[in-house]
Amino acid sequence: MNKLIKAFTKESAYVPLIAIVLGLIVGAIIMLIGGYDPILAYRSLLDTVFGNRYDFGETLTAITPILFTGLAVAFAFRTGLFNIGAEGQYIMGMTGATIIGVTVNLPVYIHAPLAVIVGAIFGGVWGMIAGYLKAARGVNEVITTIMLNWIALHLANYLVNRFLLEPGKGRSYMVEDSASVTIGWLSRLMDDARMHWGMFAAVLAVVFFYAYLWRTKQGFELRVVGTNPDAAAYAGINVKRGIVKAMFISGSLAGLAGVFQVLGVFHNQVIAASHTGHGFDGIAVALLGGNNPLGILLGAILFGTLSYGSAGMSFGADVPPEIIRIVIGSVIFFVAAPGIIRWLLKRIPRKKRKEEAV
Amino acid sequence: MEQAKAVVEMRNVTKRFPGIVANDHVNFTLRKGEIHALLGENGAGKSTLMNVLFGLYQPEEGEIYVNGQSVVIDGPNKAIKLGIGMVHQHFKLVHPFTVTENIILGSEPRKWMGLAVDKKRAYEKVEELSRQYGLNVDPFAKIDEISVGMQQRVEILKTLYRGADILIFDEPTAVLTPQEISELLVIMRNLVNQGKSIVLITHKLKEIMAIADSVTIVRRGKVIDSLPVAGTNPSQLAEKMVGREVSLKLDKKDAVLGEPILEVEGLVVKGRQGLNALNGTSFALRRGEILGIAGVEGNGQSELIEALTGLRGVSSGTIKMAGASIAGEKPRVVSEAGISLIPEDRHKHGLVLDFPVRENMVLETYYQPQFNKKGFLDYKAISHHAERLVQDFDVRTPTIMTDARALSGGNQQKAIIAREVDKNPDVLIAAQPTRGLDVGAIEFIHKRLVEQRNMGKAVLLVSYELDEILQLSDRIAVMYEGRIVGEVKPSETNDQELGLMMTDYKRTQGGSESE
Amino acid sequence: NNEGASSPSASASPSASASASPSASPSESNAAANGKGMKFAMVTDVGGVNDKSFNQSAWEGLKHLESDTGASIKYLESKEASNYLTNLNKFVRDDYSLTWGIGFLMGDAVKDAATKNPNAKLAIIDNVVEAPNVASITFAENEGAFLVGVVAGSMTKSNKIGFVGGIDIPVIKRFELGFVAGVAAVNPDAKVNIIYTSAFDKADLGKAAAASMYNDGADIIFHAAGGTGNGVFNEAKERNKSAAADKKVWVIGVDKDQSLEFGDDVTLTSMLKRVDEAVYRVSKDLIEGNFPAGQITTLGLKDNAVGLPDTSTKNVPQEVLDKVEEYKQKIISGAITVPTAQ
Amino acid sequence: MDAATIGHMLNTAFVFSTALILAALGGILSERSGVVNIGLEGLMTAGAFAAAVAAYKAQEAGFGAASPWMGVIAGAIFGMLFSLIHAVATITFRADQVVSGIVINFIAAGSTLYLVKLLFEGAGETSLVNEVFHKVKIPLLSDIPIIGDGIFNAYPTTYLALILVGVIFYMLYKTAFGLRLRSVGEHPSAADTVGIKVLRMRYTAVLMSGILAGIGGATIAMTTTGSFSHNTISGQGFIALAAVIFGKWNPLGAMGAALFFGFAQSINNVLQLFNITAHVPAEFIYMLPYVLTILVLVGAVGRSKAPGALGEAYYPGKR
Ligand SMILES: Nc1ncnc2c1ncn2[C@@H]1O[C@H](COP(=O)(O)OP(=O)(O)OP(=O)(O)O)[C@@H](O)[C@H]1O
Ligand SMILES: Nc1ncnc2c1ncn2[C@@H]1O[C@H](COP(=O)(O)OP(=O)(O)OP(=O)(O)O)[C@@H](O)[C@H]1O
Ligand SMILES: [Mg+2]
Ligand SMILES: [Mg+2]
Repeated sequence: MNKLIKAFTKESAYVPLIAIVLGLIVGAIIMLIGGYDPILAYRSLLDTVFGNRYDFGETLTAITPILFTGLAVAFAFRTGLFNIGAEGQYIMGMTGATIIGVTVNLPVYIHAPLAVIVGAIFGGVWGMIAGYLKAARGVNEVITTIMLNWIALHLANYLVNRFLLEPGKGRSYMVEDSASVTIGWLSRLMDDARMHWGMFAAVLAVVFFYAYLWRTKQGFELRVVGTNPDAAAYAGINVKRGIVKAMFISGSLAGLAGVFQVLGVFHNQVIAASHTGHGFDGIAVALLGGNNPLGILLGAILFGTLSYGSAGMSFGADVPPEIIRIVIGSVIFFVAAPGIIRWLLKRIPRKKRKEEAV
Repeated sequence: MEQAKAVVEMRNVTKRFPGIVANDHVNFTLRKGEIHALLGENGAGKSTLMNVLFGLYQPEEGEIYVNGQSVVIDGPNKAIKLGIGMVHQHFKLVHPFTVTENIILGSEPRKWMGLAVDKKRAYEKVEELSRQYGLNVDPFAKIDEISVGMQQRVEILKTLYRGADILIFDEPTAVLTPQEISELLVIMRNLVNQGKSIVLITHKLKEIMAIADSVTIVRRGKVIDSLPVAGTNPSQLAEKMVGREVSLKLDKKDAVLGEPILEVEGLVVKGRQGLNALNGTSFALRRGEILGIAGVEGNGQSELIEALTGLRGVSSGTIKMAGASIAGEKPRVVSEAGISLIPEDRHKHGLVLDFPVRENMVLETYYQPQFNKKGFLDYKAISHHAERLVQDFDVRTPTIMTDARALSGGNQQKAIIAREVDKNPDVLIAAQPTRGLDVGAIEFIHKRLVEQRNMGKAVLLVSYELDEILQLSDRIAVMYEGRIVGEVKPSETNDQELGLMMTDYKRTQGGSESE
Repeated sequence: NNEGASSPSASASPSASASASPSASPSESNAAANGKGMKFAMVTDVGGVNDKSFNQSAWEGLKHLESDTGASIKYLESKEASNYLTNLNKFVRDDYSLTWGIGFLMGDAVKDAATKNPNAKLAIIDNVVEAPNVASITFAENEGAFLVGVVAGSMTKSNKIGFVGGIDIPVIKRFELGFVAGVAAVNPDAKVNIIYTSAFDKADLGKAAAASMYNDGADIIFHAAGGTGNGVFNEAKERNKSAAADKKVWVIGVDKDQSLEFGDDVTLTSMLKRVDEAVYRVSKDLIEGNFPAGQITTLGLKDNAVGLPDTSTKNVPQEVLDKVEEYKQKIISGAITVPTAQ
Repeated sequence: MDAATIGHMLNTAFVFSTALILAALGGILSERSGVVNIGLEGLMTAGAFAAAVAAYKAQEAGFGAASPWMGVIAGAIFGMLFSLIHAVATITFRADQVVSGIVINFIAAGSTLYLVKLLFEGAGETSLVNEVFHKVKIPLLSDIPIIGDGIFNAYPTTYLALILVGVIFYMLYKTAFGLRLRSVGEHPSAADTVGIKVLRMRYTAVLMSGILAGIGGATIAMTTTGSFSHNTISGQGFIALAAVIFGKWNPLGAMGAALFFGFAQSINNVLQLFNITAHVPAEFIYMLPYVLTILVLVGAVGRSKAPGALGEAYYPGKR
C-alpha cells in the first residue's frame, strides 16, 4: 500500500500531463478504428463543458460527489486500508440525509446542517463497521466493504420503502426546503444549473484532508498506523482505534457525497436498482490524484469533466460515451506506470522531450 | 595454503548505484580450500561485491574468473551452475514452506514423468546431506517453526544440494546465538575440509581471527588491503577498516549504584503460541547500572521486553516502576512512566521507514505539549528538535526530511538511540542494540549506553552476543525458559562459563529441547 | 459495470425489433401531417437507446414519426440519475418542440425542467408530472397483466404459477396485481408464487429465481423484470431441452413479443406494452395541435396499448384466447375493475 | 424442507457459483504469484463479451452445439489479452497492482460496450445466442439422492470448474511448477536466488488468471444470459475476489466460499417461495448472502494470511 501512496507523489509533474495526452490519444485511436471523428468528438466534449454557464455549473455539480468519494478512498489508503465500500457509504449518507430531510421540521440554519451531519455519520458508521471488523476480528476490509455495499443498497431501499416512501413515486418524499443546500443566487447565475453548497464543502474537505493528515496529531497517528502498524504499536498509538477512526472518517467523506446529492441535487432518494458507481469512480479519482488532496481535486475535475462532457460528445459527434471510460482508464494506467511514459519518451526523440521541462 | 589455486578471481569490478559507487575497481581472489573474510564498515560494499559474484547484480566494469575461466554471471542460475552458492544476510527462505521444499525449490526431484514433485526422494536427499555435513535439520519442519540458527543451516543445505563448491556467507553470525556461532564455525571448517572454499562476510573480528585464513578489507567501495590472517591482529584490522584508531576496549568507571527503579516479581506472560513464555521472572534494576540479560534466543527475552513496555499482557506477577505498578499498562503509559526501548527489530518496530527522519524523531513524543498545540503539530518545533538530535548523535543523513529508509543501518540505529535517549528515561531497555553494525558504530553506541548509566539511569541490555554483555554489563542475569536462573558479575566470569550457564542449566533440568 | 441505476421501468426485455415496428398501428391511417422544421427528442435512462426494450421502443416511435412527418429527432442517453435533468435541459434549451423523458424515474427531472421552462413542452412515459406543459403517459399494465393471468390460469397443469418481478415499485406492482387477479378469475385453485429479485439487470438472479419456482412445481412464469428476465427464459429453455412433452415449462414475456427472441417453444405469450405507439401518437398530436398538455393519458386495453401479440395463437388454444377476449371486453366496458397499485 | 428441495437448492448453488469459482481460481493463481488481481471483474466482462460475440458468430456460421464452446475459448483468449495489460503494467513496468486492476475494470467495461456498439450496429447488447450450454446429467451419479440432483445434473462448465479446482489444487501443491509459483508470491527474491525466473512466472500466472476469469465470464454469457450487455457482469468479479480471500487463497477454500455464496443466494429464493416475505421484509432477504458472508468471516475464519509478497513489484536484486 505504501507504494500505492508513493506511486504518484514522487513523480514529477510531467507524468500526469503526458498521461492525459496519451489517454486522449488512445481514445482518439479507438474512435478512428470505429470510424468516428476524434477531433469533432473532443471539440464537442469541450463545448459541452465550457460552452455555456448552465453546463459549466452542472459539470461542477457532477464533480462534487466523486471528489468526496475520491477523498474517502484516498483517506483510507493513507491509513493502510483499501476501502472499496465508498459506494455503500455513499448510499448510507444519502439515507441519513433523506431521513432527516424528510421526517423532521426545523429552521433552515439547523435543519440543513443537521441533515448533513447525520448523513455523514451514517456513512461514517457504515465505514466503521468494516474498520471494526478489521480491528477486532482481523477480517479483511476488502471483502467486508464489498459485502457492505450490497447490504447498504438493500437496507436503504428498505428504509425508503418502509418509512419514507411517497406513495406511487418509487422514491422518498421530497426533503423539506429547510434541508435543501441549493444556492439560489448561484443557480440563477449559472442559468439554473443545480448549484449547491456541496461543491464548497468538497473543497473544504480537500483542505481538511490535508490539514488533518499532515498537520494534526491524530492525522500523524493515522499515518503511522497506515504506514507501519508495528511501529505505531511500539510508539504507543492505539492501532485498532486508529483503524476504526480512519474508516469512520473515510466513510463520512463518502457519506457526504451522498448527502449533497440528496440535499443539493435530487432532494429525494429513490428505490435503487443498483449501485450508482460514484464509489467505484472514487477509487479511480483517488488513484488519478495519487492520494494527494490536491491531486484528487484535479483528478476529480478531470474525471468529472470527461464524464459530463461525454454526453455532449455523443450529442455532437455521435460517439458512444463509453469511450470516455477507456480514456480515463488509460490516463490512470499511464499515471500508475510512469515506467511506460519514460520508456516511450526514450523512444520519442527531441520534440516530445520539451514537455518534460514543463 | 599460500599457493592453492584461485577458484574465484574478480578483477577491477565496479558496481554503481544511483549516487554511489558501491564497488570501485575491486580485486578479490578466493583460493581453493580457504576461508576468506571480507571486512568493512556498514555500506562499504561487501554484500554488493558478493551479489555480483552470485549474479544478482551486473557489474559495470571488470572481469570475473571462476576456476581460471573468464565468465559472465548473468543470474543466480549461472552462478549455481558454476558451483557458487550464497547464504544471504537476510535469509532467502519461503516461510510457509517446509525445510525440504525450500531446499529443493528450483531443482525438484520429479516423479510421474516430471509431473509431480517426488517429495519422498526429496526428504531422503535432504536427510542424507544433512547427515553428511553434520547439519542436523528436520526436513519436515516449516521454516516458521524453526530457530534462526536452523534456518541458516537450511540456507547452507540449499547451496550444498545444488552442489556448490564455493560458498558465500554474508554475515552469518549476526543473527546467531553463541552456541549456534560455535556450531557454525565447526560446520564451516567441516565444509572446507571437504574441499569447499568459503567467503565470509562478518563484522566480528574475533571470528575472523578464529577461523579465517585470509582477509580482504574494503572501505567506501575500495579494497584497502588483502592479507593473511596469521600476521595481523584485531586492532590493526579495525583501524584499516575504519581509517582511524578504534578502541576495542570500553572505558568504564565502576558503577555508582542508586536505588532500585524497575522491579519485576514473579512475572508470568503468555507467548505467541499461547504457552507461558515467562514463568515467574524476577529481577530488580537499580539506577546507575547496566543489567545484562544473557540467554539463548527464544527463552522469553522478547516477551519480557514486550511485557515491560506494555505491548504484551501480563498473566500474573508485578512490574513496578519507581514503586508504582505498570504491569499491563498501555505502551504510552509505560513510556510516560520513564521507560524507553531500543527495539530489537529496527525496521519493523523502531522506525517508520517511509517517513522522514524528522517525523521518526518524534514518533513517541509528538503528542506532548512542546510539539502539539491544541491538536495541531508544531512542525517548527519538531524540525528544530530533529536537527538537534541529528547533530548530537551524529546521525548521517542528507537532511532531516530524508526518508529513514535511505539511511544506512548504523545511522538508522543511531537515530533510534537518539530518540530514546533524548526522552530522558529512567530506564533504557536496549534490545540487541548493535546487531549487524560495524565496529565504529558499535563503539559509538556502547559509549552512549555507558554514558546513560553514568548519569544515573538504569539500563537493561538484552543481547544474544556474549561479548557485548560481558563488556557492557555491571551485572549479568542469565535467562532460561522464562526465568532468571542465575546472576554473575562480568569481572568474575568469562564467555565460556556464561555460555555454559545458559545451556548447562538445561542439562541439569533435563530439558526436552533437542540440540 | 455498476454504473447508474437501471431502469425501474417494467419494460426492459430484449426482443427482436421487428415486432415493435408500429407500421400496423391504427394511427397510421391519418394523412401525414407536416412536421418539417419541428424537433423532437427523448432522453433515455441508463439502459441506453439500444436496449432492445423500453428506450428502444420509444426511439422507434420517434423514428416512425420522422419518416411519417419529416420532423427531426434526436436522443441522449443518461449515464446516471443526475444526467436526467441536464440531458432534458439540453433539448429544452435548444428549443425543441417536444422533449420526452422515458421512464418512471425521470419524473422529478421532467417536472423540474418543465417548471423552469414554462414555454417548453415535455412528455413523460410511465409517470405523472403535474405541470401545464407536460403530457403524462401511463399504461394500465394491470389490465394487460390480467389477460396474461387469464392465459396462465387457464393453461397451468400444476396449478402453480410464478411471477418474477424486478424491483417492488408501483409499476411492477401493477403487473403483479393484474396478473394475480387474472389467474384468480379463471382458476381460483392456482397459486401464484412471487419472487422479486431486487434487480432489473441480473440475469443470474432471474435464473436462480426461476429455477426455484420450476423446482417447486410451477409450470408457467410471468416475468416483469427486464434483463433479469433473460435468466428466466434461459432456465425454461434449459428445462425444456430434456423434459418430456408434458413436463414442459413456459415463460410469459413482457413489453414486447418476446417469442420472437426467445422462441415460441418457451414463450407462451407476452404482455405487450406499446411505448412506441404512445410516443408516436402524442408527438403526432403535438404536430396536429392537439398536444395533451397538463393531462394524464392512461393507455390501456381500450387503446390497444397493452395486450397480447398475435403470435399467441401458436401456443395458446383458441378457447383460451376467446376467454381472453371476453375478459378484455369486460375490462374495457368496466364490468371488471382490475386492481392496481396506489 | 424435503430432500428434493435441498437437492435443487444445491444445484442452484452450483450453477450460480460456477463463474465465481472459475474467476476465483484465476484470482488465486495471480495472487499466489504475488500479483493482486482486483481486475477480475473486468476480466470476466471481457470473457463474457467475447463469448457472447464468438458464440453468436459461430452459431451464425453453423457450428451448432459447438458454438458455446467456441464462446468459452474466445472468452479465455479475451480474458488473457486483458490480463496481459495487467501483466505488462504491473510486472514489467511495476505499476501499482491495485491501480492496474482498477484500470482493467474501467477499460474492459468501456471497450466491450464500445465494441458491442460497433459490431451490432449501435445496439447496447449483443444478439441473443440460441446455442448455449445445456445441463448434462451424469449417468448413475445423478441418481444419488440429493447430491445427484445437486451436483450431477449441471452445465458442462460447472463440471469444468469443479475439475479445474482439482487440477489447480494439484498443480499448486504437488507439482514443481506450483511450488515455484507459490515461492514467487511468498518471497520472490528467494525464488530468484535459486534460479526461478520470477517475472516469467508471474506473467504465466497472471495470464492464466485472465484465461480462467475470462472463462468464468463466458459461462455467465453461455448459460445464464445468452447475450452480453453492460450489466451481464455486475459485481461477480468482486464477489469472486472476496471468495479468493475468504477461501484463504486455496482453490478448495475459494470453491467453498463461492458455493457458500451461491447457496445463500438460493436460500434467498426459497425463502420467498415459502412466502417468508410476508413476515420479513424482502430487502432483508436480499441482504442475506452478503450478511451471511460477513458473519461467517467474523465467526469462523478470522484472519486470513495473504501470500507474503502480494502486491509488491519485484525488482531483481532488491534488498
Ligand atoms: N539495490 C541497491 N540500490 C541502491 N543502492 C544500493 C543497493 N544495494 C546497496 N546499495 C548501496 O551500496 C552501498 C554498499 O552496500 P552493501 O550492502 O554492499 O554494503 P555492506 O558492506 O554489505 O554493508 P553492511 O555491512 O551494512 O551489510 C551502500 O551505500 C548501499 O546503500
Ligand atoms: N526458470 C523458470 N521460470 C519460470 N518457470 C519455469 C522455470 N523453469 C521451469 N519453469 C516451469 O516449471 C515447470 C517445470 O519445468 P522444467 O521441468 O523445465 O524444470 P527444470 O528447471 O528443468 O527443473 P529440473 O532441472 O530441476 O528438473 C514448467 O512448467 C516450466 O514452464
Ligand atoms: Mg551487507
Ligand atoms: Mg532444468
